[in-house]
Amino acid sequence: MLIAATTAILIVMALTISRAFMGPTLFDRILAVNMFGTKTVLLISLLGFVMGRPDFLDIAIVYALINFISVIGVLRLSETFGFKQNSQDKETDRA
Amino acid sequence: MIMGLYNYWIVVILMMIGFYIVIAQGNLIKKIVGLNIFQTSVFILYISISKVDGGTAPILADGISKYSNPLPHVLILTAIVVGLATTALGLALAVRIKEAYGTIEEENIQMKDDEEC
Amino acid sequence: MELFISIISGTCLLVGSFLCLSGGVGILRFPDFYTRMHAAGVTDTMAASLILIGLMLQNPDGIVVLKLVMILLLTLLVSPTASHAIANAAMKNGLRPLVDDTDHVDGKGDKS
Amino acid sequence: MACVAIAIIRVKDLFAVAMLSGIYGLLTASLFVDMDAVDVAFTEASVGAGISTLLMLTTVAITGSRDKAVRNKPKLALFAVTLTGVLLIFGTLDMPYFGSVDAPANLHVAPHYIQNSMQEIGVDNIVTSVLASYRGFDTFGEVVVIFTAAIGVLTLLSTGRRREEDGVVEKVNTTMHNQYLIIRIVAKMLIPFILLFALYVQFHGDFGPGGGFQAGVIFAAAIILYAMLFGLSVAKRVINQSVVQLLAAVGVLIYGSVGIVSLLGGGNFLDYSILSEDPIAGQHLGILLIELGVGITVAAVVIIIFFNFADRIDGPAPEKEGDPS
Repeated sequence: MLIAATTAILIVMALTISRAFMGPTLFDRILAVNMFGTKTVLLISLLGFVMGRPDFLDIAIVYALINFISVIGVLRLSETFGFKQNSQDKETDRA
Repeated sequence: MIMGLYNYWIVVILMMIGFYIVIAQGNLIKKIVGLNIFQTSVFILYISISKVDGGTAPILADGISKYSNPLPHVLILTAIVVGLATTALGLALAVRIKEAYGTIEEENIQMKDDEEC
Repeated sequence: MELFISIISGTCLLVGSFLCLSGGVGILRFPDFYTRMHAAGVTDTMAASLILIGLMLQNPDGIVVLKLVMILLLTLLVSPTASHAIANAAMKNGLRPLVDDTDHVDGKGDKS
Repeated sequence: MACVAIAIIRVKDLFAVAMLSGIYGLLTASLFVDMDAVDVAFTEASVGAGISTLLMLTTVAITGSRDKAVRNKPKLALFAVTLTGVLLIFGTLDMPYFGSVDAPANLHVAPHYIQNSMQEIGVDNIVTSVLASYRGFDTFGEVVVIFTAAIGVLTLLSTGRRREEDGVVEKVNTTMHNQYLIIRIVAKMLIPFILLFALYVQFHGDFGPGGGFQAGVIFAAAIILYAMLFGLSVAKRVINQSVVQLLAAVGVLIYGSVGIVSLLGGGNFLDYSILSEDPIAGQHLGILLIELGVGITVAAVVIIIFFNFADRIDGPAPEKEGDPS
């Protein structure tokens, strides 16, 4: 059962990566990165159980946190960024 | 038989991809990314050397006698953080170059230098 | 009782994996950004929580279950927020949802 | 992974490149977990996937995103790369097989660490005991390297202190508040948790994966999150820059002074058994102090680096009046 779940998650990760490659817009890529992060959290938890030492779940927690932080970072910066690309016609506010 | 070496091949392939990026791409940020890939491939090399069949993570627990080799883990752990520091330094240099030359493309930088000479 | 618990946990894991897979197919096949976001949302919340619950049932051990609960709470708190943020930013940057069923596949405000 | 790397070559948009490198970091970290290196995975997760991606994105935001399609001599480069690759693969033919127990790397000091560290150091996590005690001098060098990098970034990027008027800050604050209301509330819930978790990682490093390096990065990540959502100037008010710079030095000093104390006590440099009556307790104390020093330095350095980069987004020019629409 664990193996099945792990395989499924690996397949989904592959699909997500391909979306991140193709991603027509920037936001598709961000979405793919976000989803990839969640899947990694699941994968790490599952791997801990598969390897029989499930006391390493701290890593999964770190992943969840770091994933959130980097998504927020990407979004914040992408706004600054969109502002640069559109040559000031869409001013976004930033500190 | 020879498939037992696949970990090294993955490392070599990754390393060469990083190397190629560093050589062939003109953009400084891409060069730094390539450097990172190169660096990661070295990490994977060390960690894959330390892996022992049937061993588990080197944290002592009851009833487990076989652990992976902890020494490469230590080396790589510090190397990752140092890698972050060097990446930051490289990016800082890129920012300064951008401010001084107005571009981060290697060719344009050289062209500007030639003009000044 | 043992058997019962393991059956439940196995079912949770399987259903979670199925949801995961369907979400993965969805993120690849759906026509525009907002529908893809819906697919990602399914995997982020439902599949993740089912798999984590399945794991929790497998290991009735104090600290491990506690950590799994922590991961579950974090996922449930974080991923909707992240989705909201992404959608918000996409909307602000002028990416409109695909309303017509014309065969225009890409998002309209493509500026990546 | 190779696929991701190749994609990084091909994608022109640097923003996407930076994000792909984030995915690459996550993949590497999962690979490390798979190969039993939990501590390394911990570090790679927080560093490779989080902080370095953020720094990369910040730089891209500063320098602009388009990569020009000029290639110098791709043929020649490809040839050189292939040649080196083939030679390296030829070299691997003599290497020990993956996972073999009797590989040379696993024979010298590693069995000693695994078997004796419990008696000599008394710490569950062998990685921590090797890191902080057996190879403590090495780690000291690494910490100094990180500190030097922070000094380098400061010299390269630090801008003069920009005084911002309260009104501007207040205005930006309100507009941001409307835009990021939900994220802000969630972040307010999360940040204390992250800080607490960083402390847990810091002091739990003896028993499980974790330690000063990881804790420092996580701590800094929390503060970076705060800076991103509540504005850099607000964050700068909360966290005084000069205090952070002082702390970076203090961390290195803690590390060094532990070494000096053990030297004065009659032992070798960084020999913690001197620190207490009982050698094991001394080792515990020494490792704790040293991890603390490492954690403080790493956190302070990452904060310094990020703040200086983020400062540059506005450019070296003085504050532009934003007109939020």
